[in-house]
Parts: sequence; C-alpha cells; structure tokens
Amino acid sequence: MNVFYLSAALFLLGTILLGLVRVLRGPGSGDRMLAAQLFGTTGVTILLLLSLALEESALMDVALVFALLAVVAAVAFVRQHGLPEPPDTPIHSQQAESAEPEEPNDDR
Amino acid sequence: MNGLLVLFDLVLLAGIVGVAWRCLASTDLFRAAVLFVTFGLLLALAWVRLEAPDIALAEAAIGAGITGALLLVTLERLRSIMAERRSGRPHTPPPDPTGPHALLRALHDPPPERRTFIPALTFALVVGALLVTTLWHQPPSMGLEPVVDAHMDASGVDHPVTAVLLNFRAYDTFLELAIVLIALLGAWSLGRHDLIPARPAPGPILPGTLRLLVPVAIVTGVYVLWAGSHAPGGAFQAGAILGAAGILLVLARPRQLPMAPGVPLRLGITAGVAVFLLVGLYGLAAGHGFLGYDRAWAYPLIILIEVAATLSIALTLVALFVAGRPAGDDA
Amino acid sequence: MSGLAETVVHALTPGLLYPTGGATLFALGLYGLIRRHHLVLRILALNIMGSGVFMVLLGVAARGEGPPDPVAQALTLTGIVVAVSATAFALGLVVHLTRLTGHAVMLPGPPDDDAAMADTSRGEHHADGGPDAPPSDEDPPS
Amino acid sequence: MIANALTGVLLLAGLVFFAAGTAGLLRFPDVYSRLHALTKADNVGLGLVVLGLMFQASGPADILKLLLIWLLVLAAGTTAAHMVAQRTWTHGEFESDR
Repeated sequence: MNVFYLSAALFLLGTILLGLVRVLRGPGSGDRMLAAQLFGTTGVTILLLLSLALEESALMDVALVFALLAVVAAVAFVRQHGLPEPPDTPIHSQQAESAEPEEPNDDR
Repeated sequence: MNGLLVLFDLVLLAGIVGVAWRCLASTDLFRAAVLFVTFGLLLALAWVRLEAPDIALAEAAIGAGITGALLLVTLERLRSIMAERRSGRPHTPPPDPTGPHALLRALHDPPPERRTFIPALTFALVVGALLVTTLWHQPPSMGLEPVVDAHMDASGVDHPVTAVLLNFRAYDTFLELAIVLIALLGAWSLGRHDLIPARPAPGPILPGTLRLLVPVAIVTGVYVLWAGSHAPGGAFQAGAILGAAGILLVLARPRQLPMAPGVPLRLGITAGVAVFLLVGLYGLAAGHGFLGYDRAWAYPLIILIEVAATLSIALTLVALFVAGRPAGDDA
Repeated sequence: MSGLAETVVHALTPGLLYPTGGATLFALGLYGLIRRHHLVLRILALNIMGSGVFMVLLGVAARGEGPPDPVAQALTLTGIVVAVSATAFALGLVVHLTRLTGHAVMLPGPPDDDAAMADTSRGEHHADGGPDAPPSDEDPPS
Repeated sequence: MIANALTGVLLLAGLVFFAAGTAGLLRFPDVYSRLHALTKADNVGLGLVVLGLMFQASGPADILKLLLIWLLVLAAGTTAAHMVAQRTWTHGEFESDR
C-alpha cells in the first residue's frame, strides 16, 4: 500500500512539473497565478499521501498550513497587482487604469 | 519502495533546480515571483523527505503565505512608482543607463550582457564543484543527535528541536529574535509612507472566505504553538502562520482600519526579546547562568517565552510587510 | 544487472542527493547574483543561495541511521525566519531606492563610465531575443 | 481489505481529476476555460483523495483534519478563481505585464 501512495505522490509531482510549462509560457499573469494555485492544491495532496507513505503524521499539519494559506498569494495578486490608486480613491475607479498603454507580453 | 523513493528524490531535486534556474533566467519579474513561490512549495516537500517536518511547517507558512504576497506587493509598488515618475516628468531622460525601455516596462529586466557569461559560469561551476566534492568526501558522523537525546530529560519539553531552540541553544534563538527586530527597525527607518491602501471587496466571496480563514488560522497557530512541546511545531511556525493571517487581513481589508496604536504595537513587537531577556537575567540571578532554567521551571518558562516570541514574530512579519512606521506617532 | 541497480539505489541516499542539490542551488544562485541586474532578481538569487545552504545543512543532518540531528534543524528553522525578515527589509530598501532614483537595477559599472554605458545599450538590443538562459548542465548528477 | 480497495479506487479517481486539471491548464485556450479545468482538480480531485484517505485514518481527529483541509482548499480555490476571473474581466489578460 505504501508503494501505491508513493507512486501516486510521484505522479502528482510529475503533474506539477508539467504544469510549470503554463507558468513559463503565461501569457497573462492570471494564467501564471492560476497555475500556482493548482500547484498549491497538488502540494497539499502530495503531503497527505506522503504522510501515509512515510508514516509521519505531522505532515498532515504541514498540509493544513498549506491549505490555510493557499489563498494569500492570490489575494495579494488581485488586490495589489495593477491597481495603483492612492488610499482615498473612490470605489471601482479601475477604469482610469485603462488610460495607460497596454502592451502584450512578448516574453516566453 | 527504495527505488521509488530515490526516483521521487531525483524528480523533486530536478524540479527544484529547474524552477530556480528558470526563475533567475526570467526577464519578466512577475514570472520570477510566481516561480519563486513554486520553488518554496517544492522546498517544503524536500524538507519532508529530509525528515524535518518542523522546517516544512515553517516553509509552508512562509513560502505560501508571506514570500509570495511580499514579492507581488513589492513589484506593484515598483510599478506604480515608475509609472508616477514617467507621467510626472515626460521629457527628463531617466537616470537609468539601461535605457528608456527599463522605465517603460518596470517589471522587466533585460537579459544580462554576454561579456559576463564566461566568468560568471566559471566562478559558479568552480564553487559548485568544490562544494560537491567536499560534501561527498565528508567523513560520516553522528552529529549532535545522541547528545541532545541524552539530555532530553533536563530540557522540560519532549520535542528535540524545541529543546534545542529554547533550552540548549537559547542564545541562538534569542539573538535570532533580536535580528528580526533589527530588520524591522531598519524597515521603519526608511520612513512612514507606502502604507498598503484599503480596497473595497470585489464581491461577497472574499469577505466570506476571510470570515472562515482567519479564525481557523488563529486556532491553527495556537495549535502549532502548543504542539511544539511534544511534536513538530513551535513559536517560529506559529508566528509565521499568524503573521500570514495578519498579512491576509492587511491585504483584504475593505476600508482603512483605525491606526495601529503605537505603544501597544511596539510592546508586542519587542515582547519576544524582552521576555527572553528577562528570563535570561532571572536565570543569571538564580545561579543557573544566563538563559539557564531551573529544571522544575523549564516547561512553564519555555511556554512563556514561546508565547511572547510567537506574538513578536507575527507582529513583526506583518509590520515588515506593511513596510513603514505606523502613522501618527511621531512623538 | 539488477544487483548493479540495487547498489545504485542504495548509494543514492537522501544524505547524498540533497547536499548535492543544495550545492547546485548555491552555485546557481551565485551565477544569477552575478549576472542579473534587477535588484529584486538579485534578492531572489540570494534567497536561492540561502535555500541551498539550508538544504546542505539538513541533508548532512539526515545522514546515517537514526533520527536526524535536531541542532541542525533548529539552526535552519531560525535561519528561515531570519531570511524572510532580511528579504522583507531588502525589498523595502529596493522600493526606497526606486523612489529616490527612479530605477531598481544594479548598474553594471560606474554611471559615468562610457564603456559600461555603451556595453549595456548594446545588451539592450538583445532584449527581444528571449532570456539568456544559463546552461543546463547545472542539473544534479543522477 | 475492503477499506484498502476503496482507498485505492478513490485515490485513482482523484488522480484522474488532477491529470485532467493539468491537461486543461496546458491545453485550454484562455484564462476562463483554464480556470474551469483546474477548479475540478481543486474540488473533486482533492475531495476524492481525502475521501479515500479517510479509510486509512487512525482516528476521528485525523478524519476531521482531512475534512478541514478539503474545506479550506475549497474556500481558497473558489476565492482565487473568482478573483482572478474578475480581475481578468475588468483589466484584460495582459494588463500587468508592463
């Protein structure tokens, strides 16, 4: 049974490494952020599987912390990235943002 | 089973090195930041494989909760500063010798010049090869594990890492708390601007998630702190978890919170160092030496220090994230 | 043949693999630190070097039979927290520098050095050629 | 024995969803469809794995912890997907890469 858990963990590690292609390619920052979100979930699953395979129950706590804080990076991305108005700007003033030139990402 | 474990290690290490390499080769800084967050996730798995669940716990809290938010917010600050300068002085040539492109795309670093390629590669390869050779030929030793194991009775706790941190090598931990405090003093010395603006919630989902996550995070932090006396966990991990929860609150708050009161904030931030110092001086006065404990009092004293240290670390991490002295206390 | 495979599997313990990986990370971070100009990337490079050091420490601590060395783990734990505080401070300094000077790059030479200026502007033309990747022989030996 | 078999089946089903999520992340054409693919991995994939691992749990505390992990990931996945989608909708896909 341990071999089975470990193979499953290895398989999930493989999916993370495959998913990295999306982070590398983008093209938008939303795509990269979504890929990171999926890695977080996959990491939680790997930790749960390893906690059974290696018989180390503390790994469950590590998985719990990952699950708990998985949302922080996404919130930082959405709440900060591309929203430069000062603290006292009224609600929903994002339209002002589109005045700046948009430039597609030519970066691979 | 063994072959599978070796395969897992090899794939994991290849992934870690590959992610680090692509991160440092990025021209787009946002991509580098996301890759660095992934790097932290993979590192946590590596610490698990190295039988270090304590480190994995801290890495999970810091890698998932703090580093990512810190990097993304810093990039956003750089972007808005540069956009402001660009719109403010359109005809002034930028002082940056890498040309106008660098200002046009603030979150972009042009690839390095060719002439540094050979020397940098040679230097890195030589250092790496020396390190690998040394590490491969290091004579096997038991380390300090038997020594720690022999003295566990005297430590007051049941978990060896906590015993080392708060009893056997309490000096290190004390100075480490002081360094974290000094980092915050350095950040505060840069001025008072740059507070993170409050924003209205984009919908009902974020406030709802916060109402679920923040209480669970506080309970988890206290649980990890309590677990530290007999299992992986302790002040650093708990402080990192609570700090990440605080960062989440700072990021997601819908309106400006009342100013953090200066004196209680400063008391909380220095609590770890202060309590540690007081306990150390008490030990000195009672004849156990600086930071030595009476055996019967070791457990309550360790818990006291850990609670104070958790509070300090959490507050300091949040304050470092906000980067800037709290406004309104210039007295 | 299976005997050989078994020997290889037994030789590749975590105590050997992870210190090697850590040394590779250290060298890779050093390379990035030398070559990249943007200060945020340099901070990331320093962090990667630090992670390499942690990996070496923990890998050596995990060698041999029995439980790993708790002293090395405690040192690494404090090291991680110090690293994240130092990173936060360094990023704050970068933001401050950008506010003062308008850029966040480490200049390749003295600003009034004509040769350095010419050289960077030449580098600028390569900007669309994609990242100048470090060579791939940095992978851990397997 | 039956518990082991159930765990195996549920784990395999969960892995299928993770594989599908990754494939969707790589192959789908835009942010919205990729988002659709990977929330399946978040919700169903992890849910099936958690359900499978519950049969191996050593006590009620472990079962509750597994359940809590799943709930937290559900909340995080929902929030992140919602916010990324909304931000992409208001700002456009490439806005940030300046």
